[in-house]
Amino acid sequence: MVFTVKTAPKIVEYAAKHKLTFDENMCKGCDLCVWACPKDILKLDLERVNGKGYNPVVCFDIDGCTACGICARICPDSVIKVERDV
Amino acid sequence: MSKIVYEKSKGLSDVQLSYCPGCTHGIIHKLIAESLVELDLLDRTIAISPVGCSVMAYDFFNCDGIQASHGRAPAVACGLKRTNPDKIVFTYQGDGDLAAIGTAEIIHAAHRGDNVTVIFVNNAIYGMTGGQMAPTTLIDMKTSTSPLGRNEAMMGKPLLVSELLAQIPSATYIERVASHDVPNLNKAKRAIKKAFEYQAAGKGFSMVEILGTCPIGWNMTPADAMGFVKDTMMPYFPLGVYKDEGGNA
Amino acid sequence: MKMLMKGNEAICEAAIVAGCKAFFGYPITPQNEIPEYMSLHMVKAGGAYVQAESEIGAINMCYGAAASGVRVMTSSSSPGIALKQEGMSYLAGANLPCVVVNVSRSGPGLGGILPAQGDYFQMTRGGGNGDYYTPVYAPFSVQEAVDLIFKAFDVADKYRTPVQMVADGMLGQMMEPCVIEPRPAVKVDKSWVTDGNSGKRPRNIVNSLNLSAEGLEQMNIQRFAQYKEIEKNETLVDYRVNDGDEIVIVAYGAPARVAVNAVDELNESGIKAGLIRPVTLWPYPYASFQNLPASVKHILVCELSMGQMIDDVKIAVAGKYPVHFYGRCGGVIFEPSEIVEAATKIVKGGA
Amino acid sequence: MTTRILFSGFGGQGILTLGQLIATIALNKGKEVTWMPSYGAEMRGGTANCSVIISDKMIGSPIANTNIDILCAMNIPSIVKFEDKVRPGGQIFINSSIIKDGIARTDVDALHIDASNIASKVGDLRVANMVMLAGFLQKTNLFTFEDVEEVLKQRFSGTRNEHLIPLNIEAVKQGMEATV
Repeated sequence: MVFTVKTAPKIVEYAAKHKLTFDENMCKGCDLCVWACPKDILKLDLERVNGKGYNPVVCFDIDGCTACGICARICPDSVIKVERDV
Repeated sequence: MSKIVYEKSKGLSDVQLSYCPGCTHGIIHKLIAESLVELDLLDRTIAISPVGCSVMAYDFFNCDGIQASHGRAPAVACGLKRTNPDKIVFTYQGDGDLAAIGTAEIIHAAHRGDNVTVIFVNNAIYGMTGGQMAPTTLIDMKTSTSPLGRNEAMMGKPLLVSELLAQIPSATYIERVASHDVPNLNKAKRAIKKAFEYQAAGKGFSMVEILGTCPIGWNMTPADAMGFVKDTMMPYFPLGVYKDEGGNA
Repeated sequence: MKMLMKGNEAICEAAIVAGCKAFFGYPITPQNEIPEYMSLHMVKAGGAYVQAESEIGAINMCYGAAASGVRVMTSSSSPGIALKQEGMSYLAGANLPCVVVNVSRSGPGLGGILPAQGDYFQMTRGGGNGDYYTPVYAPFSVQEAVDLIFKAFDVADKYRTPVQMVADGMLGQMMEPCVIEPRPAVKVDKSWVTDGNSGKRPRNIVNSLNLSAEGLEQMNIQRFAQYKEIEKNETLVDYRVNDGDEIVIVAYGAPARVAVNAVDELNESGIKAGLIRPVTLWPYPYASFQNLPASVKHILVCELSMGQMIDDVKIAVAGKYPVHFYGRCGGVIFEPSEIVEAATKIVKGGA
Repeated sequence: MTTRILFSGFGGQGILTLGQLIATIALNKGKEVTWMPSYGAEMRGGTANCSVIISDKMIGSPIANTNIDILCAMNIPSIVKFEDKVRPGGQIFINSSIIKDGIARTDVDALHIDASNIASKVGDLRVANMVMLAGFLQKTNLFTFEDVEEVLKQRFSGTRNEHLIPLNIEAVKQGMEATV
């Protein structure tokens, strides 16, 4: 009786100096990355839901990103890839 | 030129985790997967999943897996390891599985000094079945089977598993870590890596207890649950190395 | 007063009203509402409630409480019931009353959590080691579950035996109107209990050990004499077979509700069909198959398993009728149309 | 006369509660009734459903996921899974705040209710279930607005949720106005 609608991967990229890549349909909107981000540049998009029915995380200020990787390390669902410009 | 700071571990499969939003099982899975990849042990590892929320952990690690009956994962690990001594065998167990129904098996795996690694996730509740009281549930904590809060007179004090297992002469390495922020995750990963290194070197029984969360069962947001680990769980379940005889073996 | 209640919760409330004074459980889906309800209401009623460290712990807590003479209950679901077999065998061997509720799920092994009837053999053939049976009640509605809980405690006390009730995930989880009112309990002699003799009576021993072969044989013979009484007095069946019926469908528990729909549809479609629904699985209502109307040509057994109760039906009809089977398992629940199709094929030939 | 109703949506949308309220109304009216949820560990945050069957005679199987008379669909997976299981001439109540593309069936009586948005405006997204009740009040003769008021009092009076009764009633009223 439990079922989910199969969803294709949806990759969302934010790039300035550093780059964040979100595998959006894996996101469960738990808010941990938003809570952990030391620069407060992440939020849940409350206007829409992803393929799993959750409000997905978005980055609203990629210029503020320092590529510290905290968001990615705390994410339980391995949604986030962080690339540092070197 | 860019350098990857963090990306999904190759030690994890493509299957979406079955855990509730914000549950630390996912974070702990990542630490195990990263450790096995970094130590180049993944392709000779067998993961043994318990009964509980992580019952389907066999789907999530990129290695062979066995599903064990409730509490018996250490016995299954013993059987597998004794017939495959060159393989890496770990069990992944929750507090209901390991600290309630599986107490005989975990104690005797340690007692025999089985050369296996136990990852014990303590979130003070039975998550899978809907948030019942566990042996590790804190005093006064409300659960679906302690609706008025855990009462010490009727239900005792929470069980301290690392302290218990550290008393067993044949246990080699016992450490308690936490998963509520990145500095603690780094420590947890070091502990997990050490346990696997000891196993690879044939040093005997190792267990890493990891304090985790159950936001749904605790009726908290995931972020608040992280705070609960730090402020409420850690004072009762002190972090630290309870036994480390890996150096003398 | 009629209340809308979940099967699992109604079972608890009925047990408390029936005088159950102790409950020992362990979490497993789909019976979690039972320990959850008891953790609040058994305590409020002044009884003992413990969440055990395992199902094995829970059934042995029952062994201890039963020895002291109180009405005691435990519950679990299929894999947990399998763990309880050691304790069940001890309860039977020591002649202790206890009620064990199995909100069954699909197996074998860890299986799944959806309704299934694969525990029939385990429940009706003893289940643990040694020579014993336990009465097994299989209600098909929330009200019947309530009624049979009262019955189960009475039968357990009267015959000094563990009694099982099987309510699959469907019955445990569904809500239905029911009435739970106190009713008089059977009066029994409990002079055998081990609650401290206070120097006023010879000491009592609760035990299943007997190292004398002849002595143990005698104990078993006596127990089986009791079983004869249970077979004679306590067999229950819901018999809905009429003259003219060509096919009789046999089903038990909540899945029998699907069979009720199927029988209605068959009769509407012109195929005369009846239903036998065993309410006790042990003792099995073999006698209900002895005097079927002459019109009956076929028996169709419907179970949520690969076919377990069908063995009892074959014993009952002793080759007199062809016994057909339709089953689903793994947690798949048959729909009325599937049974109708199977029955139609059988009656019209081609099966 | 037997009515087979299936409620389906995300966990947290009040699907199971809505089914229980309607089952209780049926009980109050002296009907035979069953309520049966989907259950399981992964239900939390996933899609949940429950069957309610109301009848004048004994009810057989309590599961109403085929030959459905009324489907109350609160999210897209509900439509994907159950649209085809509604009997021809049956009814589908659609939470159009979430199910924006409507349905494909033309042989059923569909009612679009902007339930999640109305609930947000009333003040709590969790009363979207009560907005969906408008479908039953507008399209069926199963019960009346007064029956709903009564069952809410029955369920919540004297509990810590008593203060939520007016909010729930307002949600039903707004749903009625939006679907006249």
